[in-house]
Amino acid sequence: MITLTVNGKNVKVPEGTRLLDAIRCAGFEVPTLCDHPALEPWGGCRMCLVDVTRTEWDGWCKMVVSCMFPAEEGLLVLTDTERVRSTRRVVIDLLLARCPDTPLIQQMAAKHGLERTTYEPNPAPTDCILCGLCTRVCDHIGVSAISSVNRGAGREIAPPFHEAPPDCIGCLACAEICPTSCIPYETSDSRRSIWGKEFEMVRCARCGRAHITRDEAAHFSDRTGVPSAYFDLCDACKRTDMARQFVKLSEGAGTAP
Amino acid sequence: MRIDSRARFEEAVAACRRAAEGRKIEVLVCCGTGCLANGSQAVAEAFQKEVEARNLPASVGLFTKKTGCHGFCERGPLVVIQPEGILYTKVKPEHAGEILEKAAEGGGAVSKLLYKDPATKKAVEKYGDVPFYKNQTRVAMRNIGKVDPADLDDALAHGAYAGLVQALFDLTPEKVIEEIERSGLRGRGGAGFQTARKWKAARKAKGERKFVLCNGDEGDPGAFKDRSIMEGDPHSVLEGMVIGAFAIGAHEGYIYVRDEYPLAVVHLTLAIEQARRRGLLGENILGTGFDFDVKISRGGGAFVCGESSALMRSIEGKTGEPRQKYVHATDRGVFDCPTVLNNVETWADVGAILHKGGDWFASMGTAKSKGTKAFSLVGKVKNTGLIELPMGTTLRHIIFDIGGGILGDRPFKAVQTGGPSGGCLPESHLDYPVDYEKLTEAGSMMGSGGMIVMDDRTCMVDVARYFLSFLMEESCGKCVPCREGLKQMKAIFDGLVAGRGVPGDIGRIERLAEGMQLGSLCELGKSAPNPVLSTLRYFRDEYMAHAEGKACPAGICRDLTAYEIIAEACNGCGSCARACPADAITGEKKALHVIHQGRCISCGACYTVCPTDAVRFFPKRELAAVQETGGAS
Amino acid sequence: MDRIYRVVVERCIACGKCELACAFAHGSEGRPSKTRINIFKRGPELGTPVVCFQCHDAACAAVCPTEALVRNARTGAIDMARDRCISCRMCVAACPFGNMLWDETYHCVQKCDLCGGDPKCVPFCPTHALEYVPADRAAEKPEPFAWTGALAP
Amino acid sequence: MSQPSCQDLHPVEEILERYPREEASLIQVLQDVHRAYNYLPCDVLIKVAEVLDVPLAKVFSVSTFYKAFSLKPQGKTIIKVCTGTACHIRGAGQLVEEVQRLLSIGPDETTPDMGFTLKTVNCVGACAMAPVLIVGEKYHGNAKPAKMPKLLGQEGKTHAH
Repeated sequence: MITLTVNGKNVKVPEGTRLLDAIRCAGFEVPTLCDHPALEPWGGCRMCLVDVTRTEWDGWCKMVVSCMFPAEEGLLVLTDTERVRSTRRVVIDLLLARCPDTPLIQQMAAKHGLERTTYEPNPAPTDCILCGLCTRVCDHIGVSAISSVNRGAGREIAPPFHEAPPDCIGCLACAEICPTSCIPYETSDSRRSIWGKEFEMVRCARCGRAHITRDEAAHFSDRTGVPSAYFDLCDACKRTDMARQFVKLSEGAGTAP
Repeated sequence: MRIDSRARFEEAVAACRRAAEGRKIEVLVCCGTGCLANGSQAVAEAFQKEVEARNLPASVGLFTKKTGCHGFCERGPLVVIQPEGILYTKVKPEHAGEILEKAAEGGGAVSKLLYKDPATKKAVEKYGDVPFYKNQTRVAMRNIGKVDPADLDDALAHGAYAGLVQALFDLTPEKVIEEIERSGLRGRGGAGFQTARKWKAARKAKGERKFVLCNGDEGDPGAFKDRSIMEGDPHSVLEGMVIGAFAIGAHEGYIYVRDEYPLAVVHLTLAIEQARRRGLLGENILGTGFDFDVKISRGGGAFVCGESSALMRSIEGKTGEPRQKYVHATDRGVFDCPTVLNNVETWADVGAILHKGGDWFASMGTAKSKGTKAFSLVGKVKNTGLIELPMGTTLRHIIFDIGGGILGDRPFKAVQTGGPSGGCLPESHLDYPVDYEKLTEAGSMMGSGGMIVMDDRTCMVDVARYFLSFLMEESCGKCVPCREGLKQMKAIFDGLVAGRGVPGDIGRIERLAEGMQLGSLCELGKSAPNPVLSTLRYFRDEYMAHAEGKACPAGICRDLTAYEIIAEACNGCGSCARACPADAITGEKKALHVIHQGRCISCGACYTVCPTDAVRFFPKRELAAVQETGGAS
Repeated sequence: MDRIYRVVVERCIACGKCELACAFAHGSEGRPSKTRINIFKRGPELGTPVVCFQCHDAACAAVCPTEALVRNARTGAIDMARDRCISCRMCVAACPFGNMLWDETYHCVQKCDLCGGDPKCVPFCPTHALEYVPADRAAEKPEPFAWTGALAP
Repeated sequence: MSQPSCQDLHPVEEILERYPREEASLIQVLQDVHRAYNYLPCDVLIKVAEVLDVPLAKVFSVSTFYKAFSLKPQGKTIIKVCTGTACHIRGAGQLVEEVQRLLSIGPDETTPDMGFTLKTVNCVGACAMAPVLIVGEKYHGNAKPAKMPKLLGQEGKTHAH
């Protein structure tokens, strides 16, 4: 365990803890937009900036992104200095200019004292903040159907050639993880589509409800060894089935494990 | 033949020296990119043909050789006759015969092709007497222009790999690092990090695989010293890398070369093959049992790949997105292995340091910046080209003594150093000694050694805006402050140059700049505001003129500038009308010419060509007043 | 793991109290539809409670790409680290018993977590059809339940 | 929108033979592909992704990130105007305008007859002779707008209006 000080408060965390988690552990808030506990830290949104210093540094502070900086023994962390606040304000102001109509950004901007952006608002407003969560989650699942394309001001998230992505398995994780819900998709008991791709569905052998895409089933049984037969029935039918099994069992033995 | 021991190496060098001595008269034709563009390929061929046609006996020993960049690109194609050291400038193929005659006679020069000193108007015969060369001290560029980059034997005859032999046979890896430490060598790519410290860390780092990388992604516009080194003396880079690999215990290396430098790739590839064949690279180098091999990785055209973590991702075949560096590359770099990354010039220095000793290198330069540094001196200066000088030389000496002053003897305004991460220094800083600390202190930086000289016809707001557009295109777009910040900063500047500026703009620029400096992920974003802040620091008036006065004092921003012809000064020569791309100037021969404001696009072509300085520019907002008083039609 | 959760099917009278208790325990709204335990009726006053088995070799944990489903060594439950869940729903499809439940309102997966070691459905079951017994007693055959007319605590 | 594609996969297969089948080869392969096809055709990229075992999305990402790559077919002759700092202050902007005027195409555009593509590049390292223009493989230093029609050759003139 290592001990560090966050805004004057001591906190003990295991070695290898990220500064962000240590700060939260100490009970302080740090805004983030591109962080997700299940994914590798990325350091793109720059909202989690904090100042760090040490007693021997003589008042000199270093600004770091807490999502990637490791918690270190004896570190003094300041999450609310004037320059941290003003830098975060510039960042959220810039995002608000990019996404003037996005509720999440509006709320975060309001928390930093900004009603509207001080910059030139995007003439073609978008909800995408380019946090990279969608592409990272897609990589994490082992699919990599979408990616960032172009660079600089022209950067965007897109499938290859801006066409229906051949590798997409339709798991919707990208849409679910998107903090501004800006990836459109459709899913129902009969069909699913995302990124302009229409998926072939696995229909429940009992009720006929489409509950998973064919690609999803194949991808996950390939990667994890879960038998593909598990995907034959939908979850509701499997539950009903199990209830029936119970009855049979109870007639015989009496208990279920 | 493979060289597998120290004795064999000495033998090989001696043989190469003897061969070189047999070449009694050498015609060195510069075939760097600059001279090639001026037609030096044809010149080299013409010399070759002439030599063959003469069918001279071997005892005359007349040879021609294609070399790398001599540096004085302005005057290319360049030809040097050795051993006399006669420098011919602007040579054409038809001059070959004449020059050879003189050379074979063994005395004298073809005077019409000699360099004329613009100051004294006198022809200068010897290479070493030309002011551009006289004041240089070459270490990294020691063999450029002397050796044929496609010939390892020639390089060996000129001392290549001597430092490597000393390192491998006389020293331990620790001693090599000590020698580098003693030299005080700091990274020549921009930031100036202590080379020895990097090596030490990488030597200490645990890992089966370690890498040494060479950063040849010289992206700073206006800098081309790395290109010249890779093209003109690739073996100096390889030698440095093998020494570095030996010091840290690496067996694999990459040279990352910009896509825009095709000739560098050709010469490096050739050099690697030759070095491998001779046992200077690859397995069991010089019979010592040490293995090290190098691959070339061609960049895809992205400035951000000059940033170390982006460069490493690019070598891995990924997009050049930088990674936050809280773990040093010396612990986890390319392919997650301990990695030392140094700039081309740094590697080229290493061999010389090992050969001549760290103390020798440290005897040059300033207290904290040791040795020499290569610069590309370009822009509105008379002698443009490549130079190498001891650290601590003043800007004035560089620009006025070596560079010969400003083109057309116009007033000096600023010099831009450090590329898009650097800044512009004004006249008051001309006596500043150039080293890492001084440049940073002045709000600029060393960068990769580009020095772009600007005269009074350069608008500093336009220069800052140029760098913003450059960076906006080159930002990888990963982090918000850099991607969105540059876009917004550029929008403010677009307003300034279009006359839409407001007094509050300067404050907004400063606030945004601070946010970008503190908030950006990598050095590209952190340093992106430097050109803006340094111009703002030294040329605030010009910003005020744009923001409040809606005027461009240098007459460069078209939306703010109008032109007219001063009646008394016009001699009716018609140059302006011919130069005008918009056909906006009319006038009879020998009579006053007139600019039709409705058609004028304010390009300034007329201003530039007018031999009598009869064209003047003024703020466009005064146009109505001028027209009322009948000053222009 | 000290205790084991078990279901004595023949004791279930399909009263639905477990569903309510579960729904209340996992959110203030207490809507029965949000329960993680389900009763399937198989006759008048006869039901089959269906709930996660916390399988030994769990398919849900195997397919989870983010290790959001991890065995809790203390309770024996496979716990869901909500913040690590990326809502890919693979566990829903993979569970051979249909016990991973997709919550359409909150767009997340729900599963029985044994209420962190104190399953709330157990005390509310009037007929002791749901038991949380010490591990060493888990193999014992339960006594047939004698209805006394009094409600369990 | 369907991307232009190309039928002949022989050149790319040959290129792929020369490199280890790993992600690190991607950029090097794409460089060679670009040289062989003059752009990166869609189906060639699919082939590259398959052989190197790199997800197609990553290949696309890399293809769009680096400026050396174009996903659109390019003209027979590529005109690159250097817009490095030295060239900028010595009038590269006017050069670009003049080429635009002569060929009626903007940067990164190609003439309808596929004769020319205009590109701006960030410093080719020939700053000493700024401004610099590269027509095909040939460098032209101290380029002036007035010299443009001659530099672009006869073909250039036929495009002039």
